[in-house]
Formats: sequence, structure tokens, C-alpha cells
Amino acid sequence: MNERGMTSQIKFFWKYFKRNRLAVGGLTIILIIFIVAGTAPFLAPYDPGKTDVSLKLKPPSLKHYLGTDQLGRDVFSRMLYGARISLSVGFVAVGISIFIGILVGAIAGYYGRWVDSLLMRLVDIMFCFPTFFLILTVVALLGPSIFNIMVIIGLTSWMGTARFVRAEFLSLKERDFVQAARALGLNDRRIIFRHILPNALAPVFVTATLDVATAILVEAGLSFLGFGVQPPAPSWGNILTEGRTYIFDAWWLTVFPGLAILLTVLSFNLVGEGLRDSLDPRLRGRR
Amino acid sequence: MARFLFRRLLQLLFTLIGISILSWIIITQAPGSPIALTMDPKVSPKIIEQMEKNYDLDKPIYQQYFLWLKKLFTGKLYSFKDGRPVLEKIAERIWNTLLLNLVATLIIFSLAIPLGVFSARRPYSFLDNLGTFGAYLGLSIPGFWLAYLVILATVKLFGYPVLGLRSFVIEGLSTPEIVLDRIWHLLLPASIMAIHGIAGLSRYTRSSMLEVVRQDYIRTAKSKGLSEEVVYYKHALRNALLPIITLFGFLIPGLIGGSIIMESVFAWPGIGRLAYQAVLARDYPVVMTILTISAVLTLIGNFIADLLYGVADPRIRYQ
Amino acid sequence: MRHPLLEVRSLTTHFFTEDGIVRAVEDVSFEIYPGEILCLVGESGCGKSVTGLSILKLIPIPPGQIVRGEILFNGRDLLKLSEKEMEGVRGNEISMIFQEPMTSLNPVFTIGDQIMEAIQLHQKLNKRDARKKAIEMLDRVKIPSPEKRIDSYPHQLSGGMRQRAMIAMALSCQPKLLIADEPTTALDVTIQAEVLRLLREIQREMEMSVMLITHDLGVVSEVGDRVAVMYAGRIVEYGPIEDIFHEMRHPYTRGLLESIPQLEVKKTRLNAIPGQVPNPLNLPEGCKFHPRCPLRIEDCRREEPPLFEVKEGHYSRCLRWKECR
Amino acid sequence: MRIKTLLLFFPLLFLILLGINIIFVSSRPTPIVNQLIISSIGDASYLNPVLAQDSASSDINSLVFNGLIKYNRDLQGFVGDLAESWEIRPGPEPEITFYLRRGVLWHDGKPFSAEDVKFTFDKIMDEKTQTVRRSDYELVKKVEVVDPYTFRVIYRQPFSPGLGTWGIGILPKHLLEKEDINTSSFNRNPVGTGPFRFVEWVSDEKIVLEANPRYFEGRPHLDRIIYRIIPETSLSEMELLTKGVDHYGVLPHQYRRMSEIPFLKIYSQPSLAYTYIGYNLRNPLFQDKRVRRALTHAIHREEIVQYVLYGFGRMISGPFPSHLWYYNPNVKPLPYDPEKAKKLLAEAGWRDTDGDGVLDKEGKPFRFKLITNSGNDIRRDVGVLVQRQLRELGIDVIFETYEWSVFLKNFINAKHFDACILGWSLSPDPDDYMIWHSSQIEKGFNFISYVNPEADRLWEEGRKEYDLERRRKIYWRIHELIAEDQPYTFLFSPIGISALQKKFVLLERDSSGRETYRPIQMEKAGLMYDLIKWYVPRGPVMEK
Repeated sequence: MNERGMTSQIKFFWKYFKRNRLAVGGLTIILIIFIVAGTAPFLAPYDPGKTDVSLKLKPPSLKHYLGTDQLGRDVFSRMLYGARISLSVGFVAVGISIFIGILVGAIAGYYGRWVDSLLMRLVDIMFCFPTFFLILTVVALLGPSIFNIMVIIGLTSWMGTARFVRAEFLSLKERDFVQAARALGLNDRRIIFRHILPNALAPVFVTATLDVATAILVEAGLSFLGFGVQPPAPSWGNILTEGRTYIFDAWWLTVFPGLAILLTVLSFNLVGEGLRDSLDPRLRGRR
Repeated sequence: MARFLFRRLLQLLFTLIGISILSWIIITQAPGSPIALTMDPKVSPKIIEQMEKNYDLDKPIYQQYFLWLKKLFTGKLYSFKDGRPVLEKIAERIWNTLLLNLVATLIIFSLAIPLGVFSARRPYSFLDNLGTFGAYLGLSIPGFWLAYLVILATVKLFGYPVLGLRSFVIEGLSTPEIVLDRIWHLLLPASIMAIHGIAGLSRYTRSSMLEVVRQDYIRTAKSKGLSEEVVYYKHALRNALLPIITLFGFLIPGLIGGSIIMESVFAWPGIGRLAYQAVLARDYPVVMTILTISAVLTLIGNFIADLLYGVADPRIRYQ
Repeated sequence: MRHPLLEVRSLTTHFFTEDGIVRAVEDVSFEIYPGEILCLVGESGCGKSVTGLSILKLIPIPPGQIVRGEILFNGRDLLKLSEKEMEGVRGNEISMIFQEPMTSLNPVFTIGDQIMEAIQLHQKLNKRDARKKAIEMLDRVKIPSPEKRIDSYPHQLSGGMRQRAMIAMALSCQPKLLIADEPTTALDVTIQAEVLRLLREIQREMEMSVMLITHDLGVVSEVGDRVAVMYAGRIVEYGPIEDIFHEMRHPYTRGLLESIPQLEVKKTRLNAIPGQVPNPLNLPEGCKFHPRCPLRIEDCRREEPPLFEVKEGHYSRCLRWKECR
Repeated sequence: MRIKTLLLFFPLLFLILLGINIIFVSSRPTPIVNQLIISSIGDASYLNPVLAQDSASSDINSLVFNGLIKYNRDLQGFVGDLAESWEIRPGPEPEITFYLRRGVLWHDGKPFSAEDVKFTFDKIMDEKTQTVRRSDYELVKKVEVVDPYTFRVIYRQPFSPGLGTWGIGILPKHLLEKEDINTSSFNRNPVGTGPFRFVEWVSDEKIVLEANPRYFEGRPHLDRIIYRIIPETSLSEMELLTKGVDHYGVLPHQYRRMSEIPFLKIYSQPSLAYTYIGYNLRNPLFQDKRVRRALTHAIHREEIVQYVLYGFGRMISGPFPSHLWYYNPNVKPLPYDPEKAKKLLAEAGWRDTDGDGVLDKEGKPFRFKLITNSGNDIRRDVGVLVQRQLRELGIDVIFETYEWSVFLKNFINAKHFDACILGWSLSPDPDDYMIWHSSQIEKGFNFISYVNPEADRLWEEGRKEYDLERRRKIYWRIHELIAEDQPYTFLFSPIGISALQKKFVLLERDSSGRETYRPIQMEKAGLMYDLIKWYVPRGPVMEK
């Protein structure tokens, strides 16, 4: 795919995408969260780890926009930094999952035969595990660190990607341009990555976006069970989890991080659906 | 058909062995010991070594695996935590989990399908857009967070117990009231568990309906003079529901994973909580068995989904 | 002069998409007389199917909309009927069959169910009688052992059989008009002929009118009484079949005819029409055919030519119809 | 349209069901029943006092089973339980003779005798039995059944904590003789001699006990005790509010809110536990006593107690709970004094020479890792505060939490840590030999590798001494030594708070059979020391 083709494709995609107002709204929120996460040190009014126990459990006020927690830390500042952690968990985990998914799917789809059967059996096996329980078990056993969580979520969620990358490859490899590339004697790696993969990327992109949403929710769930990113690092999940003990005494500790998770996950879901609608030619122009 | 069954069974067996080996590797490679969990200054370390030996923890890993398999099939697999047969522990809880999930599933299907169907009836109308947004909201809400808020709200509003299988002070209740009490304790967690599913399935139903409505045979049906209603609710719906039937099979894998958090929150004595506690306590026999059983259930679920699809779709039945 | 069964006057159907207005059918008028077969011919995308669907008001709304015109069926304007009344017309007085027999039958119902549905609806028969009638219809379209076939699902039938079942379904209520939208296109050549023959036969038996929508002039020559040639949403030539085939007065019709491979004439090369079907979103000014027209003159660019009456019952939308032979 | 109706029917059914339920739920008051519902975070594991390790099981076992003796209400001595009296004959091989109560019946009606005691002991000592209790009896030379109501224990050497170990619940020989004790169904259907007998155990939901009408001290007044398992503490509060739970362990921050609820009464009591920061003395960083003392000076324990525990904790100066007899009240906790801390550190050579805000010595910064187990909110908050407080002094603390079993196996037991926040929950006997004696460094619980020859000698002496006053002197001295060395920074000893529905009273009958109600009192031995006298009167109870 040449560069001009790419740009015009993006333009074309954007034309459809921007019609979906919910998706554009989601994208805007994601961008804002990104900017906020990136500039947290400048935006945060307080050091997120600074404790001042004399100020503990103060309700939201002009001094502390979202109140303070049980150690007098500023919840607003912690949430800003928490955005970094939650987003990194989401993105790195999905990055790993997409990487593995594409690799496995591409190899299985391109080479076919026994390689394919073997890899697809592996996919079947992985699919049979109750994912959340598996993640929980492994995180619990290896110890919950942000690194472990990202890797484990990534390692347990690549199967969907692998399956449809494989399917795309199966159909794409019979197409003329691939046959032509083969006839020209290009090596497999080049064919896979330069010729087939770009054509199979659109759906990968869609699931990746939706998977980021799932990964953020999974981290929150792990935090709830005590296996999330470990305190004192502030992820939204563990601000929420630490705060639930105080649910009667300090509602803001539970409500705000919950809303932040909800909003972020919602945005990724909306964008993901928007992408799906505008990248799937069959659905185009449906409105 | 026989060949198909045979192939499926073979595949099943292969997958099962893979699952058990994989989960065994994961568990035994982990740091931490099931015994050294108590930090009681009155317990001497010699005792702990002896206890580890009694659990075969001193044997090589591969031997432990086969011992586990052997014990599982002879019913001699005991939990590290309370010395009870693992299968018995699972058996006494699985019905609670199944009940909760069954109710959640019923709620999902009875709410999501109408929701999706009605949304797709007038796509992009105000109500449809509202439904779309609501569905995404439902998909994005952290379940335990919602559960907390709901529990808080119901306790404040009604002052009636919500946790557990039933209320504990039931003196003076008539039988129908006891039934109502059970339903109340079931409905709340099941509804919250169902929210994700309702959101997902209603989206799925909606897009499935929209897809079907564009098919040629819908036009044919209309050209016969059938009213829009009949065309929509008979010809379109039936086709749109076909792929949804298969989803029944995919509900099972989510069963245990999805139950872990909700069962803990609602003090519901089910498999999910058992699994979570077993993970915490390094109760290898229980963790392994639950992983394996849920994988088996998943496989069975997929199999049932295939069969169901064959029943529902005439195109499959005769192939 | 007989009264026409169906009289279409200035039918205009547009699709309002986000990319712009697609003027699929623009100011189309024709009539169909009792017992005749009118063929609507043109390349794909010329608006012939939309015309057919517009008559039964089966255009998806939105984005489609019948902007203006009249469709007089036995003197009643179908466009003024309510949806409820329209339901009484569809399948009962006017039926339609479609191009793809593979996808036009509902895969989850038996063909019997699908035929009986229309019978029960319009003829108010009970289930048993409806079934009897359905078997009768299947027999009539020459489906072997219809008592058995009635309980088959569409996928169990071959393409030809399916199309026969479609015809049985469409004709089960003895409609006065059948709109057949490319009924044979998806079929093998030998089966095409059989189905066409069947259609013709039944049409004669039932004294029914047929509006045959096709791109295949071979089909037209076999069964048509009169022909309307469409291009870019307009009727460009309209007349009895002999006139169209032998005295065509429009360069597009000529192009179409020349592109049919004819066995008896030894031609080394087919005379295809140069250029492409215009983008429906962006139709040329003036005569819509002029960019591809060998006879175009400056005036063609300026304004759309009206339908000229070449002779009685034969019309052409070409400024230079006299030169076109 | 049939299908459309069907589609509408199910959601409607759901809504109607919900509606009926809401009406039902909002219209029902909670009846008053003569029973006690206790919430517990975890399920019990073994209803068998020999096998049980967790507190849920122990709580229930203490109601179903009796030991030979039990602590008195001040935790300062013993009173008879299954034994009416006992005799200790001191000497190099001391003997304890228990004279058992006659006429005690097991819940199944069979009589209790000394054979049961011997059986219980034998089971504990059996290597196949998965029990951690065995270490309590390792110094027992032999046991004898003198007659059916006399039981004698002979020790290999003087061992004063040994007496307390006979508080363990006694098992019925006739039911367990032929069973594999580890997997026996007895562990889920216990039969004991205690005031309550076992009725039902629904895993992860509840354990039900009922009054034992033949209890040797008389039938308890309560009809029933139910243990409910509610894994989320913050939610079991909801059940307390809806009266689905009668007794609940209150977290410090909930205290004020709870005390404002009209139908609850709140009790508090110092616990037998303390929380500390342990320094790994193998780490050169902590080998200097001045450094350890400086760290204690630098850690603001008052603040921790005040803000993390909301005042529900006591500062302690040494390794014992402050309300018991062996705590040395003359030793005062080191005061919070950052200046003093700085001075001590400077003396030990720690100064910020490079001006980066972190102290250093010989080019090495003062940096260490403070770890604790995850899941304990208080330790987590303490860690965060300590990290901050020490940073102000120029000490760089990295604070991390690990899951319990990983924490123990990879860090604590492997001695692979710098400093840790942990707590000890102790028995009322002061013998903490396993924690502090230098012989316990390799495989015991002295994982900080603390060595003090004088203290070692005293620990050995203390467990040989039977006289309370002499023991007190020994432990007071140990207390001084450890406070001086500061191998731990003793943070606090928490005060336990519990909430109880106000409907419970103590019912007492005087000799004439007249019944009087008294309010329930907190004892040093716990709120439930007099549980068999608890009662729920039908009518309302007047508050004093």
C-alpha cells in the first residue's frame, strides 16, 4: 500500500468516523485523558504521595477538588497520576496481546497445515480457560506488580486477534497481489509484513481499542480483589479499592475513581465501535 | 455425524490434557507455599516440613501432576485448607453458582433480546440512540463498583438485608415470603451480573437484526404483502436469533471468572469465591480442579452451542 | 384501445444519502396492458430495479423516497394508498420475484410455509387448504413430487427449483401483474430458458401481465411484447419489441443491441459501448448519455432531451433520433 | 402479534417480580429472636481444635469443645474447664495432674473421660496428623490416665507455658478412633462437650450452633448462634444495619458513625497483638543500635495511632500487650523526636554530604526497602506514612507490598528483606521464645536475626519458671533489653472494637431463681467470656 493510498484511506475513514458523534465524543475524552496523564505533574495541585493526616477524609472543596483520602492525600492529584497507570496498563497489555495475536495468526494463516493446526489448538486451549480467573491466579502467584499485570493480561487475551488475523491471512494469501509477490520470489517475512498484514490491520485496530477498555476494567477488578497495581502507586482501581472501606464516611473516594474508570472505558468502547463502523465497508453509509 | 462426534471428542481430550498441563505449570512455578501461611510463633518449622511432605509437596513436579490426576479420578483429592475432598467442596457450591448464573442468564436473554429487537426496529431513532448509549454505559461500568453503590442504595432505601443466599432472621415468615426473600437475594446480584451481558447481547441482537433486515428474503416477504410487523418479528427475528443461540454455549466460560467478584461482594457461597480463596491459600488441588472443570464446562458449552445451532438452523441440520 | 392495467406517470424516486441525492428514477412513465409482457432493459444501476420496487413501494425508506409521480393500477393511485391497503395489493394483485433465488427465500422456513403464508393472508384459507393450494402451485411450476418438496428448506433445492418455488409463491394468489426482477440472471443458461418458458406459459394461462426487468436483450427478444430501455434513471427508448430491435431510435439502444454476441453474424469483436455508466451522484448535464454517445452534438450537453414520439407507441429521448438507425 | 407480546412479556415479568419484591422488602420489620448472629470474614476450615489454624474455626471450636482449663477473665491465670482442679508438682521433670469433672457428656450422650484427653494428645503427637499444635507438646515426656477422671502429664523439663496448652479442645475418642483425623467427616460435624452443639454448616454461608441442654454449667440462655460468612468487611456493615448480623468487628474509622446508631452498643478492648517494623539485623544498615533507635525516634507513632487507628491503639515500648501483667510499665516508648534521630544518625556516620537530600555514609545513600503483605489496609497506610516521615529525615524508603504467601516464603523466611511491617498476635502467655531466642534465627520466627545473650538466657529461664511473680520479673527485664536494642520499632497495640445489637443482656439467676438482667461487659478475655449467660429478652430492655 503506497503512501498516498494510505492518506486517502485515512481521509475516507475519517469522513465516516466523524459522523458518529458518540465516537467523536469518546475520542475527545480519550485525548483529554491522555493530555491529563501526560501533564499530570503540571496539573496536579499536590504531590500525589504527600500525606497530611490532619487533612484526612476531607470532602471535595476548592482546595481539594475531589477531597482527600484516609491519609490526607489529594484525591484529584492521585487521580491525575492514576490516569497514567490505568492507561499504561491498558495500552501495554493490549500491545503485547496484539503483538502475539498478529504473530500467531500470521504464522498460522500463512503457513497453514500442521503449523496452523498446532497453533489453533493452542488458541482453543487458551480460550477454554476462564480468563479472569486465570489472570487472577497468575497475578496472585507471581505477585501483583504493574509489570506482571500488563504482561499477564497481554498473555491471556491474544487469542481473538490471532483467530481473525489468521482468517484474514487465509483469504488474503490466495489473492492476486500476494500470489504476484510470491511469484516475484519475495521472502515470506516480507510478504507477511509488507503485503498481507497492512490489509488485515483494520479489524486488529478495532479490537485493540475495545481491548484497551477491557484491560482497564480487568485491572480495576484485580485491584478490587487486592491484586491490582500495588499501593502506594495510585491506579484508579486501587484508589477505589482503598476507598471502599470508607464508603459511608467518604463517598468521594469510591465515586470519583469509579466514574473515571467508567468514563475512560466508555470512551474506548465508543471509539472502538465507531472504528468498527467506519472501517467495515459493509456497514458504510448505513445511516 | 458419528465421525463428527468422534473428532470432537478427540479434540476435547487433547484440549483437556493441554489445559491441565498448562495450569499445572502455572501453579507450581509460582512462588509461595501452601503451608507456610500461618505465622504462629508457637509452630515449629519441623512441623511445617512434615506437613509439606504429607501433601507430596516434596516430590518432583511431574510426579505431583500425575498424583493429582490419579487422585482426581479416584476421588482422593483433598483440599489443603480443610482436608475435604475437592470434588465435594466444588459440588456443594456449584449449584449456588449455577443458580446465580442461570438467573443472570435468564435476565440477560429476557431483557437484551427485546431491547435489541426494539432498537433495531427504528434504527437511529432517539430511543435507539438512547439504547445504544445505555448499552455502552452498561458495558463500561465496573461491576463491583456498581454492586457497591446498589447495595448501599438498597440498604438505605429499604433497610432489608441483601447479602448472602437469604435473610438470617426469618422467624415469622410464611413460605411464600421465604420464597420472596430468596428471590430478592438472588435478583440483586444476578441483575448486576447481567448488566454487562444485557449491554453486549442487546447490541449483538440489534446489529444482527439490522443485518438480517437488509437481506433479500425480507424484501421477498414484504412483496408477499406481509405486514411490516410480521416480516420483522417472524422472518427477520428468527434469522437474527440463530447466531444468538450459540452464545448460550459461550456463557459458561464467563461463569466462574465473572462470579469471583460478585460472589465475594454479595457473600454468595459459590465456586467463584471458592476459587478466589483457593488462589489466596495456594490450595493447589482446588485451583487446579476448578480450572479444569471450568475448561471442561467450556468445551461442553461449545459443543452444546454447535448442537443447538444445528437444531435451530435447517441449513446445518442436514449436512 | 384497451385500458392499461398499470400506468406509471412521471415516477421519480430519489435516495437521500449522506453523500448526496441519488436520483435513481427520474420522471419515468410507461404503461402495461393486460396480458402483455413489458420488458424494462438497461445496464445495472440504471434504475430499472428501483422502478420495479417503487411500484410495490418496497423502496427502503429512508434513505429512499418516491418524490413524485403516479402509479395507477386499475385506476387506483398506489402512491396514495395507506401501508395497510398496500399490503392488500402486494402478493395479491401485484407480485414480484427477484433475481437471487439463493437469498430471496428465507432459509429458516420451508418453501411450503413461505408459499402458504401468502395464500393464508390473501385468500383467507385455512392451513389445510392453503397447503393443498401450495402443492398445486408447486405442481404448476413443474416441481417434481411437490407433496414432498413442500416441506423442503430452500437450501435443499437447486437454483432452478428455488426460482420455480419463488414463482409459485408469487403466483399463488393469481396476481394481475407480476414484476419479475432479473428472474433468470443467476441461473444456468439451460435452466434460464426453462424458467422463461414456464413464465411465459403461466402468463398466458393466467392472462396476467408481466413487467420483466432484465439487462439481457436475449431474454427480451424471447418473451417481450414491448420494451422500455432505461439509462441513468430515465427511459430513453420505449416501444414495441419489433420497433426496438429493428428500428431503434436511440444510440444507447443500438449500443446495447450491438453488444449482444450473435452467433449467426460473424463478428470478430463485440461493439461494446465506450465509457462507463455515469456516477449516479454526479450525473452529467443535458442528455445523460452524451459523454458516451457517438452522435453527440453541442445541444446534447445543454439540455435534457424530451421523449420524442417516433411513431405511434414508439418513443426516443434523443435529439438526433432521426439520424440514429 | 404473538412474538412481540412474548418479547414484551419477559421484561415485564422481570419488572413485576422486582416490584413485588421491593414491596415485600420495604414492608417487613425484623423480628426479635433469641439468637446471636456473628459475621466472620472467612469460612471455618476444620471444626476440630487439633487441626484448626484459622480464627474462624477457633472461635467456633471454643463454643463446641472444652479444654481441660481456660484462662480466667483477666487472662492472668487459669480456671477449670473440663478439669475441676489440677496440681503442679515442680522438679526437673514436673508433673501436672488434672482432676476431671464427673458426669460430663458429649453432645451425642456418651460420657467424657480421661481416655478422651489421652486420645487427643496422642492424635496431636501422631506425625500423620496435619496439626501445627504439636510444637506445644514437644517437651511432654509422657501422659498417663491414672483413672477415668484423673489425667497426668509429665514433662521432660520445666516448661511453664505448658499448662496453658491444655486449654486445647478435647476430642471424643469414641468417634475418631477409627477415622483418619485429617479427612474425617467429624471435622465438619463436630461433637464436643461445649455449651453449644453443632447443627449445620453450609460452606461459605453459615455455621449454626444451638444451645446444649446438658451443658455442665447449665444450658446457655441463647437458643442459637449463627456464624455468617461475609467476605467483604465494608459490606458486612450493611448486614449489621439491616439487623442481619448482631455482632461485628468495627474498624476504627467506623467507630464514630457506629456509636451514633441507636440500636448498637460499641465495646472496645486492647488486643493481644501489636504491629511493628522489623529490621533485618543481617543488613549492615541496621546493625548499629543508634540507627535503629534513630528510626524509632523518627517515626511518628502518635500520629499513626491517631490518624490510621483513629486513636484505637496504644503505643507500646516492648514486645508485649500493654494491658497484661508481664508488660513493664516502667519502660516508656521512645518519643517522637526527629532532631534526636538526626543526631543519632549523624553519630552513626550518616550525613547528607552530597546535598541530594538523602543521607549517606562512605558514598552509600541511606536507602532501604520496606515491605509488608498486601490486603492489610492498616499496614499499607502505616507504610505510606513511615515512608514519608523517614524521607523528611533524608532516608529513602521504597515501600512495597506482596501477597501473603509470597511475602512469607520469598522475603521473610528467606530473610531477603531490609525492613518489614508485620504484627504478632499473641497468646496470653508471655513465652515468645520462638520469636526472640537466637536459636530461632535459622528456622524459627526470629527472622530479623536478633541476638542478645542476656535475653536468650532470660527467655529460657522464663519458660522454666512456674511462679507468676518471678516470671513477671524475668519478662520485665526482657522488655527492658529489647526496648534498649530496638530490633523492632514497636508501633502500636491495636484496640479491638466491636458492635453488638443492644437487644442482648446477661441473664443471671440468683439462688432463689429470680432472674435479673445485667448489661454485657467487656472482659480482658473478650466480650464473649460469659456467652452462656447472654439472652435476648422479648420486650424492650431499659437502658441504665
